Amino acid sequence: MSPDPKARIAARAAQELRPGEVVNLGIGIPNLIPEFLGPDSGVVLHTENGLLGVGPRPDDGDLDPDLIDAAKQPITALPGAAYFDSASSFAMIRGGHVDVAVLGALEVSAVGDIANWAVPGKDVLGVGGAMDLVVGARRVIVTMTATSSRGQPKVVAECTYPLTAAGAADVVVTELCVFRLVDGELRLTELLDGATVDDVTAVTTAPFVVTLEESHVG
Amino acid sequence: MSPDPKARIAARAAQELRPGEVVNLGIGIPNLIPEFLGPDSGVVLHTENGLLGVGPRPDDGDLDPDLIDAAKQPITALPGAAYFDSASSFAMIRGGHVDVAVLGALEVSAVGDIANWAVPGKDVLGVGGAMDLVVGARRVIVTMTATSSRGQPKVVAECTYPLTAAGAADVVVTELCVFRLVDGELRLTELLDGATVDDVTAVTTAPFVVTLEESHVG
Amino acid sequence: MTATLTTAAEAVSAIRSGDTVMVGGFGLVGAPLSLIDALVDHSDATDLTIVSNNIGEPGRGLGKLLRQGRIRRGISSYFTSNPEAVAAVNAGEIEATLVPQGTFAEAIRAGGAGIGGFFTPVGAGTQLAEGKEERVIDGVRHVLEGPIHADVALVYAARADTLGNLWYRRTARNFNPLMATAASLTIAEAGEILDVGELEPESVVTPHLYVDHLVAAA
Amino acid sequence: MTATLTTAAEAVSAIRSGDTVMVGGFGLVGAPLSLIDALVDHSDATDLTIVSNNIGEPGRGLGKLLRQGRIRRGISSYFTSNPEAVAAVNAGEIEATLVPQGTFAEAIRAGGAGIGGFFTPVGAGTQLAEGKEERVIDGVRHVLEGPIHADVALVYAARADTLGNLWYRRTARNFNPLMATAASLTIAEAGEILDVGELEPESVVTPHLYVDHLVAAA
Repeated sequence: MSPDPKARIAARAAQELRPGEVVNLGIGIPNLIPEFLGPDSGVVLHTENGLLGVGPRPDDGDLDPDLIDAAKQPITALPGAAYFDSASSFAMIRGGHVDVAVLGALEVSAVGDIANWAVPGKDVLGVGGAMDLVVGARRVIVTMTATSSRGQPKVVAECTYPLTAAGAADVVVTELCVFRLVDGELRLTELLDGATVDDVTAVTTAPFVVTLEESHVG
Repeated sequence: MSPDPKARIAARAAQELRPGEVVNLGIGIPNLIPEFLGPDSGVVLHTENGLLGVGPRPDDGDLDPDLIDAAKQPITALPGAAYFDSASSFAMIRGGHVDVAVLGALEVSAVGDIANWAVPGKDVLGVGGAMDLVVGARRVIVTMTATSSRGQPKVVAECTYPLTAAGAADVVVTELCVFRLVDGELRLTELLDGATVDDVTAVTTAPFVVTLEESHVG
Repeated sequence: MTATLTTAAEAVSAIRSGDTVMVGGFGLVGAPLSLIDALVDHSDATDLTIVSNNIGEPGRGLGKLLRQGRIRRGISSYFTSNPEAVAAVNAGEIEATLVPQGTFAEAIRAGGAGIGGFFTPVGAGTQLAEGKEERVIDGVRHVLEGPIHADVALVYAARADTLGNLWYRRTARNFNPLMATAASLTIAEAGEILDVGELEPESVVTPHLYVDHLVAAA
Repeated sequence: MTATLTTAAEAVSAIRSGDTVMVGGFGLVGAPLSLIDALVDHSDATDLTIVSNNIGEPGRGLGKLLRQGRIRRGISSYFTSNPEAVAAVNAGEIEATLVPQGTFAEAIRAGGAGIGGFFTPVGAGTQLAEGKEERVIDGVRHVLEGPIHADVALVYAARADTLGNLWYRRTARNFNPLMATAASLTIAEAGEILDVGELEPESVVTPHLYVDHLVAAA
């Protein structure tokens, strides 16, 4: 078990992805997911700046200035990749052709509202593709620590930060557990790494129901 | 002077096209225009089924089943041509990037309304790209005989046939004359092949003003 | 997802009676003739709504399906290229929805791109805009057009790779890349099926996430 | 029209104070850096509205123009990549219009394609939809977005031919092909300028009718 909660969240989120699925990974924790996908995962990565078929990070000697991901980091492209313009890329996202978006968030509410782009009172000058992704992707997985750096719960009854989209989250993975939004209901479906329901309740202000499916050894 | 009025109309219409212009040619008389464009005309032909840079008709031995124009006739492509899908092709047309559309019509009105796709009481089941072209092209040149096969005037006070678009024509070339729509006014600007103003008046029910610019020897 | 390789007969078995089926091609150029033949020979799905620029030609392409009486409705820009389709409409055997070709292409793109509707000046003030919402934007009359979706799209590409990436040749591209994006299930027929990595990533027109089943052209 | 070959300094002399200028690139990847430098060094046009996904980086790309105080307004999805742009907004020195990246791309495409406006679910119910017309379509809240046009577009392509056909490399494509369609005047900077016929017609992404001036990258 990794001592880094972010790596543990990424590892668990990676298990949500199925062979053949087209997946867009946001900045932060989602960007750690490729480390936990085996070479035969069959997962196909999409980056909204115009590439389907993102490969591993390049070696330093192999950097291509024309080949970056949406975090503006160097990447490679796998055989069978395709490049396209930004309108085509977002047509994929907005038209429901990207199977999964995995992204970080500031808050997720009991009904799946996501706030991940703006903090009131701070600069609200970057939204990027966040709104497009959470609205367009067929399945939205939020990866985030259970509490903020100041210890505030992030799975909340109602978002206090500006929304990215209403009712958009399908799965929330924290270092403690997995929540699923099913029929508008927030369900705790899995405890991670020895966490208890009480542990989750202590850092969650959203009401949720406990419907544990199985236990994973972390 | 060609004895065929349609060829004479095409020849005169060809003179309206300037080097570098992107031009879409409709079915019928417009399709005769390439014969009257010199090899150095600099006119670039667009066909809405997905090609910029239409070349001459191929020799019989040179037919390519994947290369046709919007009339579904075999064509060739010139060096520097580009292929694109139909939405991209109509984006060019509708976005005002095609300089000129030349097309036939059943009627043109005194204010430039064009009727060219449907005859009342007959099948109204094909419109193709006509409406897109007359609305989108920067300049619309109508080429048609002055009267119908039944001797009815085609430059009329008001269209009796279903409209393709309102106020869309810029130039009308018949075997008798050239009309231009300027500031919403229909102007007879040129007489062709020895025709007189009376000849034009006799087959035109639209009111027009006579502002002859110059005389062409046909 | 990535595409699965299958036969034409197996692929078209996904089409159910009452489905809306998009069929690529401009006339017969770029039409998925093997898939159409399989639909004609190996499926008894009927009561179909066909979205295609034309309804084939007499006894060719979709013209075969028409003769079988399996088309309930056509959405097209040009029924006229098949006189049997025109006759079937006039006899009340099939319902016809005529759409300007640019609007047809744009509406299919919108269907694939998650656009809820768009305003275009094309068709405003004409018979084809009757019953449609209008709005004046910047002084120009516009019509509101909705997206077009389908249950199944049948498309043709000259080349595919085994993932389902598609490349189109010359004017056989036309509506195919648009339709590939706009259906719940996309079946592609390819002239040549290449190994992964043999298509240049910049030259892929339809990335494989749009293609569900891939069939070799007969 | 076909493109004219010129120098960066000459090309950008077409930009006037008060103009809206689109600038391609995702961050600095695919940005037309020679044209931006020419605008910085050889033009005194000021009071500019810049349409670009980012406002460069500090002192790089559009960041140079920002430091000169020549930007009045930015329309972007992500100002945050240049902290100096954020500071300029917060100091009231430039006006910021923040748009979700997919809407940004789609609105530029719409500007080029003659679309008067489009409905998208992205942004509905969020702060970025405030003041925008909303409509529920098929049970989903949509926002009406207008097209984005510019006076001048500056784009970068790895390869051009002398007619002005453009080909983009890898993820340097991004917004460039969209912006090339959406301005009254398009200036393209190319890494390599090839003879006519050297680009494969199927691989041309921006056909030359969109390109007015062509400049070799410095």
